[in-house]
Amino acid sequence: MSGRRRGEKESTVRPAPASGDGGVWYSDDPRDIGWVRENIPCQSACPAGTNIPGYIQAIMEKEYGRAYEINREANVLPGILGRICSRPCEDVCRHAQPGNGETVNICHLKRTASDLKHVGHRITESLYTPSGKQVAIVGAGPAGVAAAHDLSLLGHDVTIFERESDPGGMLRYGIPAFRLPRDVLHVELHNALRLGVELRTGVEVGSGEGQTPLTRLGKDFDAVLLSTGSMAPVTLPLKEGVGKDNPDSIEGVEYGLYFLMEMHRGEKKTVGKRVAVVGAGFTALDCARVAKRLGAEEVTIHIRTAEEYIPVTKDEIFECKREGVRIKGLRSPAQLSVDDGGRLRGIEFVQNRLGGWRENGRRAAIPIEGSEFFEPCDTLLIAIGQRTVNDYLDIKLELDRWGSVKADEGGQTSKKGVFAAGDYVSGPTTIIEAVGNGRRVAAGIDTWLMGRQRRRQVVRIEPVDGPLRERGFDFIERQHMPTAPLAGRNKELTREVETGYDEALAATESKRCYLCNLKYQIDVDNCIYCRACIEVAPKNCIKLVEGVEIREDGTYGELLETSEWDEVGAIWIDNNECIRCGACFMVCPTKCISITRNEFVTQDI
Amino acid sequence: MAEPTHNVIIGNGSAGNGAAITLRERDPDSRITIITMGSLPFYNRYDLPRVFRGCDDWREILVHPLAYYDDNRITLRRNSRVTDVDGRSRSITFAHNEVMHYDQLLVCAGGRGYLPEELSDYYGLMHGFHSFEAAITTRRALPEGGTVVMLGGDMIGLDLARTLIDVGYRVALLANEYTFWPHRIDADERGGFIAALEHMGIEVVDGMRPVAVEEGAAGTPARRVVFDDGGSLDGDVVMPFYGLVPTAEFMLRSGVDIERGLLVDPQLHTTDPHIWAAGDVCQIWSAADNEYRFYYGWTNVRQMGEVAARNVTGTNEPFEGVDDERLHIGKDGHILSPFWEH
Amino acid sequence: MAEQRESTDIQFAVIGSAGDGTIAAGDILKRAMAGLGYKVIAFDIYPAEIRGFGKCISRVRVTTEQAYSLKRHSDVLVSLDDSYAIPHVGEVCDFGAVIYEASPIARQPEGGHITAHIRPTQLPYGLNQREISERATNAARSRNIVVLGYLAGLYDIDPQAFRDVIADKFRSKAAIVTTSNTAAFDAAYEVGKTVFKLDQGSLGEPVHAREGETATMMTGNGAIVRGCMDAGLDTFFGYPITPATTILERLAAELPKHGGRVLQTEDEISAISATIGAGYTGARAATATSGPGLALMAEMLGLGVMGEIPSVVFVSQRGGPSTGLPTKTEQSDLNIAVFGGAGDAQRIVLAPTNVDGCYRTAGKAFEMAEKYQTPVVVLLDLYLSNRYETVVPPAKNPFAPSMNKGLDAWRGEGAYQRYQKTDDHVSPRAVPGDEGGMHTVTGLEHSEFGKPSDLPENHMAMSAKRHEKLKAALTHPDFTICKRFGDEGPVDVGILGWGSTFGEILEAMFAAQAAGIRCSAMKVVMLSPLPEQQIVSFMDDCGAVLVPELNYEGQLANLISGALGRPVTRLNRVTGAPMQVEEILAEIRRLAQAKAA
Amino acid sequence: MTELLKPVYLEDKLKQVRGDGHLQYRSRSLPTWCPGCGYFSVAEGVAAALNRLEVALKDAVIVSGIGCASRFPFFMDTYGLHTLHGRTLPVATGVKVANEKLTVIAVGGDGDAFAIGGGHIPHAARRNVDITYMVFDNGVYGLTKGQTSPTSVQGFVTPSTPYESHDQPLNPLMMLLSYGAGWVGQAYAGRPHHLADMIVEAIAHRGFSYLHILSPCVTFDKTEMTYSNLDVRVRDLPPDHDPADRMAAMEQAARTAAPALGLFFSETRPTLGDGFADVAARATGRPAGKTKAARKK
Repeated sequence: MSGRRRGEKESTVRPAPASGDGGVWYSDDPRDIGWVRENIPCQSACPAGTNIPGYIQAIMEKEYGRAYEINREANVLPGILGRICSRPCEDVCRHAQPGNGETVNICHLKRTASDLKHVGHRITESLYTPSGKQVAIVGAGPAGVAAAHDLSLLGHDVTIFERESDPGGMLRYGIPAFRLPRDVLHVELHNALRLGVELRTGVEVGSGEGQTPLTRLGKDFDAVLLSTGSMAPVTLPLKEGVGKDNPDSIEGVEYGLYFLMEMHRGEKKTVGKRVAVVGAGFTALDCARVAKRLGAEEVTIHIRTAEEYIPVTKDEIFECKREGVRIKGLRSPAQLSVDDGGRLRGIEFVQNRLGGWRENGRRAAIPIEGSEFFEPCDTLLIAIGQRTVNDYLDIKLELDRWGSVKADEGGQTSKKGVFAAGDYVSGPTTIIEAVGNGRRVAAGIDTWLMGRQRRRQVVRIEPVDGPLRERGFDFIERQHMPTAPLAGRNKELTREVETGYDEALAATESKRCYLCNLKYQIDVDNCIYCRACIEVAPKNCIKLVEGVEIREDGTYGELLETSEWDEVGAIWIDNNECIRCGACFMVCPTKCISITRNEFVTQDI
Repeated sequence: MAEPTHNVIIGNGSAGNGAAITLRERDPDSRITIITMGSLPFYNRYDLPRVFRGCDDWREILVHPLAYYDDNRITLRRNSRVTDVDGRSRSITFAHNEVMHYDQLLVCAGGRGYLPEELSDYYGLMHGFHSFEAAITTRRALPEGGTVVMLGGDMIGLDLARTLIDVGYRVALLANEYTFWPHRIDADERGGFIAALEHMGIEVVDGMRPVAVEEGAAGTPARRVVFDDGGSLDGDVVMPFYGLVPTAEFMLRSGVDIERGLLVDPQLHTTDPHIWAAGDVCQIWSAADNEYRFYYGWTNVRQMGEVAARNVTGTNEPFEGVDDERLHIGKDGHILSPFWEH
Repeated sequence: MAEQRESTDIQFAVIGSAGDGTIAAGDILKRAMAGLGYKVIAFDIYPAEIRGFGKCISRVRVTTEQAYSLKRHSDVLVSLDDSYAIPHVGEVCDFGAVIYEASPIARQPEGGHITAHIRPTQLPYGLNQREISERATNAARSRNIVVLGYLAGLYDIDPQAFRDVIADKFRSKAAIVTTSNTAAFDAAYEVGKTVFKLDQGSLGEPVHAREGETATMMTGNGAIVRGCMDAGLDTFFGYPITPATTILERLAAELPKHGGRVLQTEDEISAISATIGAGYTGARAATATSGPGLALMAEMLGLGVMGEIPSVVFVSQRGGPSTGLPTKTEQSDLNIAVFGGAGDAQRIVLAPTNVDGCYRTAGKAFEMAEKYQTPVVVLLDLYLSNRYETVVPPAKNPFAPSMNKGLDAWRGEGAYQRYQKTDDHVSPRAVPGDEGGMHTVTGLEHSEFGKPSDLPENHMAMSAKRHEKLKAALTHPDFTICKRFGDEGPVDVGILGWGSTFGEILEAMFAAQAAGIRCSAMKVVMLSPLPEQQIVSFMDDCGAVLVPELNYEGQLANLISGALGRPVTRLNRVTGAPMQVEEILAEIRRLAQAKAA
Repeated sequence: MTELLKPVYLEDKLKQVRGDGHLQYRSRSLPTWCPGCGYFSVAEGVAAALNRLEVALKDAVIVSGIGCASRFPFFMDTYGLHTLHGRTLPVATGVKVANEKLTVIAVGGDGDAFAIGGGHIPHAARRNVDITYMVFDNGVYGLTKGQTSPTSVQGFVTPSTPYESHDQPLNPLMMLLSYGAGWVGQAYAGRPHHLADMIVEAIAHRGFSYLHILSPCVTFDKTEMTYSNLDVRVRDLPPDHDPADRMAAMEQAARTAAPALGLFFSETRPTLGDGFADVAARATGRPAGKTKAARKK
């Protein structure tokens, strides 16, 4: 029924501007937008909406520079994210679906685009005319930097206030160099900020001595963006005993976040022989691996639930274990025990059992009464999470119940003209989410400053002459990221562990991508229902259908299959199953199969 | 709804088969299906050392005659790897793309040999002992009187070592914290047991950390194990024995709780009302120790299978593991382990 | 585990849908095995659809000693399509292997995959047929070749034998076809070689043919063609019809090489007409068809009888009546072959029982047609036409180049009489081009001169002539019109059989003898005229006489009891499949016990 | 290659296809022709045509002989008659004579029609029996696995002509034109829309109509009558072609190198049914008009 309503919606499909852009169409029909969302799972899963098939195809064609630019459109820090991204895309990659093998190494390919682009590569930016508007950004972390970049493109004058001596936030002060080399970090931050963004480092925003009050920024600038992240550690909840309220007061106990930040500010850090890390995120793993490199003999990560449920990539856990770090599950620290000198001598844990699922997709852990047990250690690094700090605010902003600032999807806080983005709003998430959010908020600020939305997302539909893959590609094994030899790894603090793909590896891996942005479609008008396509299909990807479900939002749902000839309304290529091998295309007697490339693009309105 | 209930057992070991026959006795009308990745009917893993005594034909180590399955109306699904279990729809998906419905599911998938991550690159250069096929392949790779380099040396490995030495092979053991697994050995008694191993004729190398396995150079044995101090040890085959880790990957999307193994209550019930687990795949809540723990050894495993089966068919009895962890040295100087009694 | 078997008797069954290349796989397998020197009996079953749908089975029995039929149980089942193979899993013997697609494309409900049906006593071998093919060739088409490579590896069979056959099979196609299929074969061969073998690996050494002989493998139809060639066939007219089509095809390829002529006519009526016409000119002429075609030809055959014109009609029987079961075997055209047509139109009817017999019978058919101036019908059936056997062709051509009683044999005064009365009732036959032998042949009853005549005594005499002359065929030189096997002298049970079924009859008889039953079997090759004395004396020796036939009416049984007034026990099957040795054996047992009691 | 005109939306198409009612003419079971076979195109065309002409299922009879094409009736939900090799037309004639109200469609392959059945065609044509005869011409014998057929090109290599066929192919269109067929047209399976239109006209024509359909055999002909060859060879009849001009039709039909698609010739004259009516009239002495067979629609 909703289908009938959809019937007339073709009006929303507009031909390309008469720029001889032959056969290309731009559409905002919910069915096309829905198609791209569902059929390019990686792109939909990417908080920044990176056009993944686009850049992987470019790599396949050895156009590394173009691949890098495609990345940059969505995410200004490809070289960085290509190393330390949490890779939500790879979890949903169609190549990883049952029977299809392993996920494409999307992240490593992103890095490849950055690594292999020509030395003389020049980034392209499309600049809007100056708007005369001024924007202040507090915090030069990923969210702030991404927003600064977009806002400056949009023609606004941007000034970033950063309290540290260098920009980057967690990127620079949280992530160790063996995961993120500093030269890469420097180049990409610089590229992002060089379009006239004024960066004022060493400036603390706040009401205190020698600090710049927020209210002043409010006066001096047309808009203020708060992207100060979640830069305080969550305190360790102990049941009782020494250091119940301030565990880090005990010698041998530190918060992982501070541990890493101090190290990256250049302070000399040391650890004991036996190091215990409490926590389950990237920070915890980083602490453990740093500790190993600082000479610890025995490093154990203690987690409340189990390995299966912690939010880090399997590769990361694997490398961590290879370096000798142990992971022990179902335990929470109950209290610390110190020797006569007041030095940490060990931890009393309580045994947990798994509880239900929490809304953030993690598992709850429920301590078991009387199941305490003791484990000795010399150093404890606490990395159970981070929280946002608001004490620098000298204006009244509405907060949510976690103490984070409330903001609408455009980033606008309760005070007009004051925006917030990144972890500062959402609480600690991932770098890619911060970047994605930073860009969305930048768009929000632009709309607010200019009084109207200047850009929108539509689907670009472009005919493709023929299949771009062959069936043989689907049997290529996942190309694993080469790593520095295990021996000696733990002796160097800054040597990058992952050494990167060379051209050959990149070429091989890029072939594995199904190029899900290609849409294979049978023109029912010319189909004679001969099923030649089904005969050659490599999977159960071409179906006899009698109907299709239309969802509330106007997108397609399930295909209703049938095997009864007099019910068959169409022979249809199920793009969710399709691996874009093109076999059907080659055999169709009436040439009724078309291939189009469907991609999101932003159009000026 | 005249359909008989379908009891499905994943795993063709002691636990699974113990469960199967118990189910048959207690529920004569039910459908019983045993699913296994292997291509052979149920045989006793503890008989595998016989392969090195020249046993060549799998028919010789079968626990039951082949007619057993028809006689007891047990369907055996061989070469069938489960890729997914969906607790909500109560269905099992096989690697070969078949979907099977179950009413009650017993997961007895057991465990596979653990290989420390730092050695994972060298998996291809090591030999296995986890199945009849693997044992035969290993034996074929082993020349007359050849040398086996054993890494770790859990009780399964040491059991094999006894046979190997008995039939004239050499065994070099790289002892470490996994030696004697699953027995927990206190530092003070360890020395004695190591000595006992040497008394058995095993050449023990203690405290060396292997970092690599390589193909032997021409004229030398087929394999070389390299230590972190640069030293090395040659052998014809290298066999890792670092204890077992549960085979539970296929349950990750089933909705049941997993730590290392499937977490079950003392009644061997998982967190899904229709799924039980038994054997090396499950971590049982022990009120005594206030933790989830594993119980190893043939007697325990078989027991678990039967208890689980009884609970599937209505009773609600807890599993009481025979928990004799003691490893001792007999008067003849040989090691005695409850783990070896079968 | 890989110790050699001293003697081999292994039967492969390749089962799949018609589109899977099932038959092709079986063909390559049997040709490779025969090439290695094994004895092979093979038979394919396929549906009427061209491809894409319908069940195909190719069974190949490979032995070192001579075998006479296929076995009921296969030792190896290869599934190219589980939905068709599953019903046949039970056909695999204990410790027999079942080889199947390990990762099918389509989701299946429980029981949809063959692993659900393999019994604990059978050995499962999962194989990624499709993936191996696609890896090696970028397409799934070579799955059938993949299973062959796997078999070769698994049973340690010389891969070169397969590669040769593959190359030969795709000779006419583009080179890439051969190379990609070979690639698929080699890839799968490696897999088969390295896979863990659950049972002894290899086959026994083949027993090679004796000195000076070369064993080759051919089908019944192939042997017919070989016989035609050696008998010096001049012309062949045919119209495609299953299962006789391959005779047309093979002759079309072979005959022109030796100056003969083959024409595909517009229908069977035209085919037999042209054959008769050519026969009239003195040429050795033949056509081939199946039951429906024979029905169309009946009238023209009448002209052949009436005009006493030599012609040979090969009839490969299939399930009937009407279009019937075009791709299933049956022996139900005996009646029409012997009696079909208008009037008293007796002709010679021969039915070989195995592939070697097809060869001899084909050649002899031309001798007889010529010598007795009559149409000769050679009865085959789909099972015999299509089944492969290894045969050893004779060193020298056993057939007489001509047995024509020509014009030079004409004795007498006055004008030449085409139908002159003679002692052997065969009249000297002039053919166009013979000086002074001019005459007219007509379908009307005619006088010795060949002139139309409806005088009562003439019709009496001519009818007698046309029947009497055929009796001599019963003693035709160097031809076995019937033969007794098994125990000599009095026996408890005797089996009378004809055509392809006689293979199963022999195996059943051997089994019965092994079980201590005194029995013997007689094959009847000449069905018209019927070798009555031999049959009678055989029956005199038998406590009970069993006649197994693949027809419903018991057409041979009727023929015999009708002609001899002797009772026989019938065993009739019309399943479309060959008779099973076990069925015959059971009947023999029953009769033997009945006699004992 | 693929010129995208505008996005196609599945449910719009399904609505259209399932709405127009032609699916009812299909059988429930899937056709067993080889995937890719041109006959699928004919099946769709016939279903569409009967639907457009609003012929009730019960009033349509499809008669066929032996061969792949002759499996056609099994894949339609109308009445069907699967007869003997080459004997299609006599049976179809009998059906029509017995019941003038039926829409009778005779179908067959080129072998069934012009080899074994060739003798029947002239008589069906000259009698002008009011049936439609569609020959699916793939120039090869499919069911018996690839032998040469009367319309096979000269030099065609098949199992029965391993050294190339010597016979030259006959020209069905010229035959039918010379036999006096009242309606002669040609279509191509690779042009499904045009094919359907032609079938509509052929059935609508009053009298014997002959539609020749070029339909590739994807299994046994990989070199001659393939889609790729025909795609370039076929042409439309010239716009100025006059279907009333039999000789012009002959000329067009003679140009076999570039087969023309469309209506070659059409004339209306008394049918066999009219003849029977006339005989009845003479026999009964009543004026013919009264008893003339009911015309279509």
